[in-house]
Amino acid sequence: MMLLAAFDFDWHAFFFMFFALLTCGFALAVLFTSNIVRMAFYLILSLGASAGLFFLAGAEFVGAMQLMIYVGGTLVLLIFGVMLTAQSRFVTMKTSSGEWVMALVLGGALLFLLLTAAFRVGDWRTGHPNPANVGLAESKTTTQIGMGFTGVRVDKLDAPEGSTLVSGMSGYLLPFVIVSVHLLVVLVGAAYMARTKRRASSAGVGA
Amino acid sequence: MAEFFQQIWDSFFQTSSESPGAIAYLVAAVIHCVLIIHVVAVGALIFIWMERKISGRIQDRLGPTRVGGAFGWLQTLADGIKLIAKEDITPKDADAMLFKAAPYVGFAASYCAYIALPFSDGWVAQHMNTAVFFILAVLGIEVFSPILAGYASGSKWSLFGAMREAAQVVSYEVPLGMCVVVPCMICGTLNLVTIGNMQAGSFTNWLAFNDPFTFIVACVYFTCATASVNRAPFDLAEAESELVAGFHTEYSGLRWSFFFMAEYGSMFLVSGLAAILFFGGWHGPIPIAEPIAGVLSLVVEPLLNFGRYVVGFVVGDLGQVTEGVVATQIANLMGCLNFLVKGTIGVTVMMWVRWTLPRLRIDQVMTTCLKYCVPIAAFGFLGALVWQVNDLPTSNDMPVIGKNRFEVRESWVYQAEKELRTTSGDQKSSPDDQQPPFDPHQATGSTELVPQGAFVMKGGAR
Amino acid sequence: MIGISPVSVSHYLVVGAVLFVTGAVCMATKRNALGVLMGVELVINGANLNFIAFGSKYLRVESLGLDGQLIALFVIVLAAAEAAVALAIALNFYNNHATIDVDQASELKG
Amino acid sequence: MATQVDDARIIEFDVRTDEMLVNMGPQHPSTHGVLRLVLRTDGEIVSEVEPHLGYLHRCAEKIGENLTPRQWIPYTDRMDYLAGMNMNLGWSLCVEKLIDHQLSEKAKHLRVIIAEMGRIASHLVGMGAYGLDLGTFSPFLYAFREREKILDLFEEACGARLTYSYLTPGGATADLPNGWLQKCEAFLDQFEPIIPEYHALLTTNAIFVKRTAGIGVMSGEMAVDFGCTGPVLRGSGVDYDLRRDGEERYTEMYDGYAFEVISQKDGHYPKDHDYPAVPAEAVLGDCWHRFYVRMLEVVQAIDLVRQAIDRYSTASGDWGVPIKLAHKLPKGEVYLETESPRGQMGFYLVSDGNAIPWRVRARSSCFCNLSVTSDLCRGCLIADVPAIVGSLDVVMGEIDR
Repeated sequence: MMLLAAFDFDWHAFFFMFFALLTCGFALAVLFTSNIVRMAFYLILSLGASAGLFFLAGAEFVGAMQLMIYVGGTLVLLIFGVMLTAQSRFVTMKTSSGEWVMALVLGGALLFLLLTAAFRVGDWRTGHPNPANVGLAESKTTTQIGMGFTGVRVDKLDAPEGSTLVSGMSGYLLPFVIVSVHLLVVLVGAAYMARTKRRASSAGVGA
Repeated sequence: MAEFFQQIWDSFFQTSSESPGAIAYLVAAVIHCVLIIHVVAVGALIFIWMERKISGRIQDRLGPTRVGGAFGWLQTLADGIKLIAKEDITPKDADAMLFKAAPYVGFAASYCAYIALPFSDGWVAQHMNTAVFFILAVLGIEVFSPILAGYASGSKWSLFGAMREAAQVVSYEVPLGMCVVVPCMICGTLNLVTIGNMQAGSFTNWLAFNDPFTFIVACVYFTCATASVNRAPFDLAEAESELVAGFHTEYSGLRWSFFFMAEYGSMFLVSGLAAILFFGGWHGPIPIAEPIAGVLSLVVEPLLNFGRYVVGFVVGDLGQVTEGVVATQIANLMGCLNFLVKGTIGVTVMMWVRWTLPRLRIDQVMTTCLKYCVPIAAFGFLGALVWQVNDLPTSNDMPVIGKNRFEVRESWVYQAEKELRTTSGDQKSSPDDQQPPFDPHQATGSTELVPQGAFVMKGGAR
Repeated sequence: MIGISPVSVSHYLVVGAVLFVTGAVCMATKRNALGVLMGVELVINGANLNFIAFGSKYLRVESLGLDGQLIALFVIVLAAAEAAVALAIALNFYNNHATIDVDQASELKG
Repeated sequence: MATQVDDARIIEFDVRTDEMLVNMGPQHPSTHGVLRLVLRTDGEIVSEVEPHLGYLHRCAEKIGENLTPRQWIPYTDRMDYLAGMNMNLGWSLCVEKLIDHQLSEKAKHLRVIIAEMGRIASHLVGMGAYGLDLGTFSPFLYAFREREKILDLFEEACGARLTYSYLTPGGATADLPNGWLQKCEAFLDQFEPIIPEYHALLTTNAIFVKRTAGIGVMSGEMAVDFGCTGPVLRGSGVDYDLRRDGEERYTEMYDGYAFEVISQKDGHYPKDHDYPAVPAEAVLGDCWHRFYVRMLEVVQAIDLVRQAIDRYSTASGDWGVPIKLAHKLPKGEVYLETESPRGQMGFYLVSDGNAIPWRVRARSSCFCNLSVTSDLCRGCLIADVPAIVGSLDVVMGEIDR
């Protein structure tokens, strides 16, 4: 019994620490690396670890989405960009130390502000008294997300009528449609923009 | 599974706590990890041997015959020992850190995806609601391994391989996703265990035979899966006649073999996914597993009870095995074999294709994806959708599929009406009021489908 | 371990803040246009983490609910769109200037 | 931006990319032997291909000026090592022309049998290796399985499997052993039904057609201009085969044999057998046609061997006793070309009246065939380079000598 009690620590906290350290550590690695390909690699690891945090917070669908769209899609695009624009292999661009000092001072100030804000509200600080008691059904959010995107908030059914279920404003159907069209337009536009035109005479550097 | 080990722990040390303790979680997690890594590593061992034998037979020769007996069973093991003993070379021009890390990225991704892959009813490391999505997402990460390897190698051929791989895999994710959506749509869930269980019964219940469109989609899925795991005729990233060896040109020894473990791991993964999504998962073509398991349990259950009785003398009374658990587990074991056989058949087909067809060119690979696979997958998706919406007859006799779809649709209508009434201020009752409110938590239909006897990870680590 | 048990929203906010600030500093210091883009991704991800934290049922009894996850999904999709556009700009810039050093993009300077 | 499109100085292009120089070979799994191709690529598109030769140069011709013609026979084996018999034949005929040696009927038919069997063996390698170039491994082994049987026959006849030195000036080193003809016929009977398998795996395979049809198109004029010969020339629709159009001393071997030169005439290939149809995508002179001509020549060679076996068994005379090792050569110079599997293989010999030639030169067919690489590969994709070079079916031993 004593043995068990000694081992009975909070796995949630343990894995939170694990993923949080990975996320922050690799984010800092992105900042302090000058080699662009390594930066991309660290960014992959950082975003992948933050997907772990999403899973931990019960957002399975968003976590998988993060892995699929962000890590598997956006970052591959980014690495494509790196490969296409690398003039010499393993590009390195140095930043002057003055800029570093400025940026770090401002960043430190911003971080201080945000950290202060993070612990300001008591309700945020206390956490869930017993996360293990949150029902399994509560974590099944995929259907709810899908319904939410089609304009039906199945998670708010038991809310008092009139409080949230205002017609046409409770779901996310319109934003979903807008964002879909937006994505399409952006992709077409980006493809057009990257496929540029240039003066035939200037074979070398820029028009 | 954690609860199960907690039971064992409790029974041995006479402890009891509300939720499973840390040790139980740890033991369960370690066992899961070990089991899965055996599927990947031992699976690669067997598949590489199989590939040699199959390619040998296809090419009118014998394949390995010496190491470990007449069939060369241990050939891969011997190769593995050779690879371990080989010098691990890092080229001078390589980015050493990325070069060394790249093989592990691919292997980790391939291994990670197995977490959500059920091997039988409930036999899954982590019972996820978004299992299909998770597997696709993690498979998508695997592409970084060749990209990083190709870029970090400092070789032009490697870079070519990396670019080809990136372009190909990212493109093929689109039709692959479209194909995977179809079974999810029919079953109304992303949960692989549920999807598998919705195909119980005879092979006519398999989703590939649900309607003509799902069959088309199953074929497109297999094509795209072959492409996304880089197997011939889509193995451009390692095309030996063009790019020397593609992204792994500069690798040797153990690191090189990690690429291959990842490749064979993903091959089985996509084949297994195909088996679950389209070909009945762990259900055999004829529903004989449960009767057989019932008969077998008549023998096994008394033996187990006797064992518990004997052990009970030492650690205190353990009681009897819960009624029906043994039969369920034996049926699951047979289902697991079923699943492994189906996955292996998929892998074998990939090998057969590899040793028969020439390789496509990069532009033809892209054409196949964008001009053929995507439209056909979209057509199949729309067709299956129309089929479902119009309730056209399917070969599937499981009532739950129709019921599930009905529930989701009805809830939509119900909700819309409710909102309309709220807006118009008409609070009076309508005939629909007799309908019970829709319970969103039942919508995925998964809870009632997991057999009650299964103690493996039903809701696990939360 | 003991110090952060149970895990609360604040802890997630700390991770989010670190990501945000790292991203912001990254945007300020990197001269490579794609480095700047990576900074933007970090910033967006930091913000996303906050949405998830506020929406999680495991971190607060009275959570934001599903809206957190829904908005996080929109953010991910918009970040993908943003990355596509930014990459197109970077490529266009590279096409015209044969470099992706953002300090060279000073033609409009007065 | 839209307003500027009409401006002639504005060109449209994709993302700015840099050109890359890559070495395909001499250590590369796709190049045949030690051919080194320097590719200038822009992404996947090849803008320039430059073949570099000489990695297998062994001074064979200079050695020939220090040996008697019969002593030099083993060196001809090592030129086109995939068709050693045909090399032996070319040199033997050349020497016989100088000393004006006449062969018996039997010896001529023996040479036809051996040369055409050599052609089959060589085309089998060409076919199998071409599959390998396109990324399919199994046809290669199927081809080698059959080639092994031919090599067994050759081994029985001369004791060697690769470097035969069998045909020599004067005839052959020995007559065919007893029962050889029956074995050869048995092989042909077994081999002929297998050819549709090759057609199924390669010639008519959809992916194969996609990879080869319309790739590396070479017009007949271009082929003639570059001096291409053999299947490469006939694949471009030029009706030219030395077995019919060559020198009297060579064509008399084939007198009375029924065979038609394999090349597309008026849009059709000779109709003496059932051949798979030409796919719609294929353009005359592309990789597919070059491959197809080789496949048809295998069938043609089977026919010729069958006819030769009939004639050989009834012919009069001996198999042709070799000339003396140090046969004194008359003063003069000769040049003679034969149709080797890869094209016109010519030997040039100048004698100052000694037993040892004063000058020996060889005219390589593959050298001329390879010279079109640079032109055919311009603007193609990287994957097309092995496809085009493979369709030329070069043997570096013959090019570098």
